[in-house]
Amino acid sequence: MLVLGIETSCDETSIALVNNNDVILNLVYSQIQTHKKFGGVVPEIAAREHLKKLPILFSQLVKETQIDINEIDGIAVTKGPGLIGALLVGVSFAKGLAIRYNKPLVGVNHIVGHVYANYLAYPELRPPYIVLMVSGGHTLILKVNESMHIKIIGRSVDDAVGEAFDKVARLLGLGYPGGPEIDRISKDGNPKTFGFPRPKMYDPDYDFSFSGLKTSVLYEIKRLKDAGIEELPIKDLAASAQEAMIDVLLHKTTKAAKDFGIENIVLAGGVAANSRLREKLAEYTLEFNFFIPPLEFCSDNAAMIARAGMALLEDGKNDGLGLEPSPNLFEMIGDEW
Amino acid sequence: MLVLGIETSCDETSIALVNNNDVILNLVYSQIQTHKKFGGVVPEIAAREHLKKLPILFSQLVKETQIDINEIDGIAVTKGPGLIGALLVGVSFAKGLAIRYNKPLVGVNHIVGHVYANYLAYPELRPPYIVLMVSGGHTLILKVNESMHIKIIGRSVDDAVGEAFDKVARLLGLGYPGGPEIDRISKDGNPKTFGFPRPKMYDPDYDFSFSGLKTSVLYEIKRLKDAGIEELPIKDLAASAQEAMIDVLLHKTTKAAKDFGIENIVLAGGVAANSRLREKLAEYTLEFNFFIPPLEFCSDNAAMIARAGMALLEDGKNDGLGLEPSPNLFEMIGDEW
Amino acid sequence: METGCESCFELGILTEKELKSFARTFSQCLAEGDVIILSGEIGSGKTTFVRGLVTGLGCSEEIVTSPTFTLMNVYACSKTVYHLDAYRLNGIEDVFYVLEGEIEDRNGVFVIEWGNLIDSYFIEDVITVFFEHEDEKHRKVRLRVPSKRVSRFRRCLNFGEYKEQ
Amino acid sequence: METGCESCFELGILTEKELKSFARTFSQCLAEGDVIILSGEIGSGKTTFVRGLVTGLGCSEEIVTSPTFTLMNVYACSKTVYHLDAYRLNGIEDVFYVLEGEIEDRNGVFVIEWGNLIDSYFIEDVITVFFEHEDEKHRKVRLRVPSKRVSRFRRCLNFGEYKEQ
Amino acid sequence: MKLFALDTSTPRVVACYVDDEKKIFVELETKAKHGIQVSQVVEKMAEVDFGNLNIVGIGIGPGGLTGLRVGISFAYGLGIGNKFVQISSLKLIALNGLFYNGYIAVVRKAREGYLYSALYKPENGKLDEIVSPFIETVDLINERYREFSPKLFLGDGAEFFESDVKLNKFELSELSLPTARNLYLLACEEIENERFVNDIEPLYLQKSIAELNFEKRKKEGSV
Amino acid sequence: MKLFALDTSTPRVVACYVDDEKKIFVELETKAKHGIQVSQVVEKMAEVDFGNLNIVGIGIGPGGLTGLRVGISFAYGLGIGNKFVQISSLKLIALNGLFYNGYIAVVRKAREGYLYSALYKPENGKLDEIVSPFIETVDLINERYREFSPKLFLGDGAEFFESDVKLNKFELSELSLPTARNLYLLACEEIENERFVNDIEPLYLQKSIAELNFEKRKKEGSV
Ligand SMILES: Nc1ncnc2c1ncn2[C@@H]1O[C@H](COP(=O)(O)OP(=O)(O)OP(=O)(O)O)[C@@H](O)[C@H]1O
Ligand SMILES: Nc1ncnc2c1ncn2[C@@H]1O[C@H](COP(=O)(O)OP(=O)(O)OP(=O)(O)O)[C@@H](O)[C@H]1O
Ligand SMILES: Nc1ncnc2c1ncn2[C@@H]1O[C@H](COP(=O)(O)OP(=O)(O)O)[C@@H](O)[C@H]1O
Ligand SMILES: Nc1ncnc2c1ncn2[C@@H]1O[C@H](COP(=O)(O)OP(=O)(O)O)[C@@H](O)[C@H]1O
Ligand SMILES: [Mg+2]
Ligand SMILES: [Mg+2]
Ligand SMILES: [Zn+2]
Ligand SMILES: [Zn+2]
Repeated sequence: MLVLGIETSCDETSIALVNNNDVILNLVYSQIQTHKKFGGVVPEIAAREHLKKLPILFSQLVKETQIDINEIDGIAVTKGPGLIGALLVGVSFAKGLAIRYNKPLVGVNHIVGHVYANYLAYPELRPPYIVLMVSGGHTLILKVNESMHIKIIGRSVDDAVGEAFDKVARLLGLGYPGGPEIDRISKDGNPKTFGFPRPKMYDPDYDFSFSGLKTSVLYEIKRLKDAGIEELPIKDLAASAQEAMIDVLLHKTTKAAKDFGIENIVLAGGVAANSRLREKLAEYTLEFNFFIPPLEFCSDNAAMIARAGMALLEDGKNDGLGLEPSPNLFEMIGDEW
Repeated sequence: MLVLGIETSCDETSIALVNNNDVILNLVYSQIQTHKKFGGVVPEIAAREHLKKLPILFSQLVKETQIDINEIDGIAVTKGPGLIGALLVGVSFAKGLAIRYNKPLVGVNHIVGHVYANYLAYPELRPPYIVLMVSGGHTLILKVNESMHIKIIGRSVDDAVGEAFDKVARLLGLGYPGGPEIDRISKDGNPKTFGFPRPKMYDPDYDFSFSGLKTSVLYEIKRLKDAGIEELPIKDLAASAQEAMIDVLLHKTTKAAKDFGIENIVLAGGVAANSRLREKLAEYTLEFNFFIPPLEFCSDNAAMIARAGMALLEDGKNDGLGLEPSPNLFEMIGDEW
Repeated sequence: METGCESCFELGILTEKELKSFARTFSQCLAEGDVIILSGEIGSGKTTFVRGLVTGLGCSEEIVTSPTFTLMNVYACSKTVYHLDAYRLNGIEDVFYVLEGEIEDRNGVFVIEWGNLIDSYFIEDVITVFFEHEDEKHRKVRLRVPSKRVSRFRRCLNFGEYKEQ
Repeated sequence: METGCESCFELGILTEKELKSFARTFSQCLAEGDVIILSGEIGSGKTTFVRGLVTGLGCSEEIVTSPTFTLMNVYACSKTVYHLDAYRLNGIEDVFYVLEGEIEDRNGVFVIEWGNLIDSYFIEDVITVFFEHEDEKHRKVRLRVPSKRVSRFRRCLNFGEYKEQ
Repeated sequence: MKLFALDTSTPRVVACYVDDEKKIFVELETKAKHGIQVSQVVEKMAEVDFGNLNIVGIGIGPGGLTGLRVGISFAYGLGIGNKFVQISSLKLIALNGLFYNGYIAVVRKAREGYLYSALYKPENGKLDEIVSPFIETVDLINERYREFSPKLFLGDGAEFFESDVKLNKFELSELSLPTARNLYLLACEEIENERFVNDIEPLYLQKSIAELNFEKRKKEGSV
Repeated sequence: MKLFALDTSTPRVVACYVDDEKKIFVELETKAKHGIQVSQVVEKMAEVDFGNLNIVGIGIGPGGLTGLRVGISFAYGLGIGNKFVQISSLKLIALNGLFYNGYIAVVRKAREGYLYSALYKPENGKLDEIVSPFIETVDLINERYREFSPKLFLGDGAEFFESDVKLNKFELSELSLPTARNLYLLACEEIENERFVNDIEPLYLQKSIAELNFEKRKKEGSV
């Protein structure tokens, strides 16, 4: 099945053409503006940017793939969660295309999209599986049963792990985004130098707490400074902080998988790119099968949306003109989709 | 099944409420204007009259029957043949009612309506049957098979029989409409006094020709006048002319029934009111079953339309908003419906 | 029937066949927009005449039926023939509406049985055919045309099996 | 943290529990439309403060999460709480759009972490809570209110387990 | 108020539905007959509860006879027993020139050189009727309106007249057709003035063309 | 020509489809969001072959930001690769006063005492743009337009201004909204002048309200 995917839920504008599990082309508009620290995060600006970029990406996709849109089997667009103004740009554009080319149109849950990013690399992947969804905005453990029914079984009660990476990086004087920075310098650091706490590590639930970690790092830095150490051991601090976060992520995730008797564990989200996380999976590969999306598909992209949409289209689903964005899709139905 | 019927195909505006084979109320707008010889025959005037009268009749029907339109099962309106402007009034009004009360709407063939007038008196009537359709505008023999498929097998090649009645009546100095006049005075006349020709009586087809009859009557009158007879034997002339017409009607109709092996013969149209015709049926009742509508339903009326529509509604038919009048319904599909 | 009519053609006493034949020839002398009044008593042959007329325009005579009840029949022949019948009309007022509602096409020929009943409507030049009963099988027929068309009709009607004045 | 602040309340060094308790009491002194800036370094307790604040308005503290990535969380408590975070904003320009696009409701209280980054936006009177790290389990907290509301806050905050200047 | 209004006096069928929750305006012009166009317009109002209207507004002409009757009969079916308001179809067209500082003459082709016409003057956003709808030839219409100036001619018959406003042909053709929004405005004006009726009186206008022609030729004949 | 045009700058979504065979005009105003209203409007155009449009016209604002983007994105989906024409949403409203003998000032509420505005003058059935769309406070708008007279104010912000024409409140509210027919007229004007574009430029208008307020308060603060 040939599917056109569109993603405009947050700050990344992306459009992709996916044929079954093969990504023909995945275009993500690169953020060029360096003077802006964070890019167009504000909803109104994000929406304006999507409206500018989406048509450009679409034209580029058509040009590079030489696709005749009449050939596609369907269109998949992110329905939510996300910023309402941003989502509307993608959904409205998708509707226009759907009407014009008379193609089925499905709205895709962004979180589910992240889960499906794995199918692009592992076509054989089948539920049930446990998902560890870790990004700037989300830290979740999901349980997905055979019929693709998704339940949130664990989440962060305060800061998301991606946020924790970013704030720790800032405390250490590193750039933004923090995750890749910490990842990079931790390679030369010693993860055991500092024993940062693993909050809620042994709680019986599957929830996380990361706000304590930033204070632990902050106070360690103070201690070192008070002790007269001028040149801080950034690498070790980074590696140790990272280790704490990775440990608790893996511990809770594998615990959930064991408790529910599920072998497959799927990673998703920007933090899934972390190399230490990927290393430490090795400790568990006897008991579990891990699935990590290719780097390109960890952060927000339209290819994962297209692949997630494909599952819906194969079931004959077609939201058509009635598709409306759900910015709170995540919360609106409680813990279930 | 409770059906509201509407008839505006020609000059009679009629509305009726029929419950299965019982006519709850049948309203036909009476022509009051005596200064007009023939009433509103011209299409434009007919249409204007229908637009004035239909709402009045409807309100009267509602008032007299105390019906709540929500109770009806469907609406039946004449679709054709007839005058396009007149038909449109009935059809448009019917559509408005159908939408407002959310009821199924069916378009009824006026000729078929005449056939169904018989069902009101003979609920047990079932096809196949031969129909003799005789009115001012029509002289037809129809064959109706088991599946209510209707074929025209005979027609008048020149004047309709109702027209012949009217013109003979005029030649005899009688009023209009001629049929009832001739019927009346013929009761005191001798049908054998004059042997008027029965044109095409023995032709192998089922067609009629009546224009010769009016000339025969005319020449007979001349002959009598030339012979010096001042007071013409109007009653005998009428009775004899009537006899000629009735004879050929019955002969051809029963011939058709015999040839097709059909026992049931149904009469329809204004001329079916003729008492001599009804008398002479007795000669054939051993071989055939005759069905004649009650006098009230021989000429155009909405009760027959409602009853004909009922058959369609029972089959789940619903033309809805797509119903458009067919002024040439009769011809458009050749000899078949 | 008036006598001493200058632009008249007396066709004389015709059988049904002759009458139809004349009608056939006559039809070919007509121009688009012509109005032909058929004037005569009941059964005097007006409808029969139209049967003959349509055969001269490429149609079959079976398509012709009496327009008494329908008011107007339209035959799509080499010219469109509008076959009207004023028998049931209430007078000029009705005529207005028949013509207005129905006649979109200014082309074609208009043949009106009992047209004499509404002759006040026709101010322009009409062609009139008069029918008189002779006996059961014969009718006396006369044709009156507008004066300026007399010579043209004379030439046109010269061929055929019928009598001329 | 500035000293010699006339309309300030020094809450002193608070444990996490005391900080939340203060926040709870503080919430009940607020009026519709109030803007509260939370100013302090990473991990200094701003989000923790909001957890306490919502409990004073009838909500449970679990509903509070960090708005760093979402930019704004809205808690439907006895007053609507708009919990913003200026950490990722690019400056005033972004603030304009956050407030414009999101804040339809002029009622409710606005609590802005890192609000000091965009303080040039707030010309009207704001309430500011300052957080300073003391040690891992303690924070130093100061409250500054608009001068005309000092006495009202003094009265409102008089009850509870926390220290006052 | 749950109002449905319709005008079928021109080739462009216009209709509106208005209640507290929604307003829907539809205009349709196709090659199909009015009966079909009315059905299509109604289908475009699928969310309307036609069973619960309290007012039905209908354009009463003058205009095409068949089209008018289709609309009026349909309106009767929808509203009989409830309140009707009547809308003058020529006034509906005149409303396109609502702010014109002068007189608006609506002229619509009837047949054979005759036109339906009426004259209006905008006053503070409303139209005053100066000359009621009538039917006449071009010359006599010009005669009748001679004293009024300046004039804007609207309607499919405007090509025979000279307006004091120069509009290009395309624009004039569009402004010579009714709009659904204006239908709504006129319906509201009727409602506001409580001009409700139970029976709808179509404005056919007295004489038929053929009759007018006949009289004209008689006059010529006797000259 | 197969034209589809849409404007979503106001609470009333208006759209039209025109080709040689048919013209369809639809206007919809409900309590639903623009995304839903656009879908509903499109559903009312079921007979349109959206796969074969050759021109897409789109209202570019100014107006409600979310609504504008819904319309523009949808237009992009329908027409990307083909020709677009852009319609000024304020001019679209001004067209309601097409025959006004004076200036038409369109004023639409933005937020917090600011309005979008533009000034037009009707000339022979077309509107000349005298002042391009901008955003300002009531006082400064009055200031800017002082030299132009007489003036008719249209738009949901007209209540803050004094027109030289007295319209009642209801009528003013209706005349302050766009119509589909007028959208068609403006689209045709663009097509006639061959002002086709490949990229649509929304007219958000430069500064956000909050920024304007901020600057205003800074000035007050420093006074
Ligand atoms: N010589 C003849 N010419 C015409 N018809 C004749 C002639 N001889 C006999 N007939 C017969 O006379 C009848 C004439 O009927 P027709 O219907 O044509 O009369 P009409 O003038 O149309 O009468 P109406 O006034 O009823 O319209 C026909 O039956 C025809 O066969
Ligand atoms: N006395 C205290 N008051 C508040 N928090 C405390 C205290 N002692 C320890 N903590 C811990 O410090 C951390 C404060 O994190 P919190 O997220 O509230 O900080 P923040 O100021 O919101 O940081 P950010 O700048 O990331 O938003 C929490 O983990 C909390 O449990
Ligand atoms: N190699 C990495 N290690 C850890 N965190 C990372 C790495 N790469 C990216 N991240 C984090 O992932 C987050 C962005 O992921 P993304 O899925 O795009 O976020 P969201 O969808 O929530 O905006 C940032 O917080 C960033 O620090
Ligand atoms: N008792 C009768 N005997 C003979 N003919 C009759 C009788 N009653 C009515 N008619 C004729 O029936 C015709 C009217 O029938 P109707 O069905 O109303 O006609 P249409 O439907 O063709 O207008 C008239 O020609 C009239 O003379
Ligand atoms: Mg005849
Ligand atoms: Mg925080
Ligand atoms: Zn994401
Ligand atoms: Zn009948």
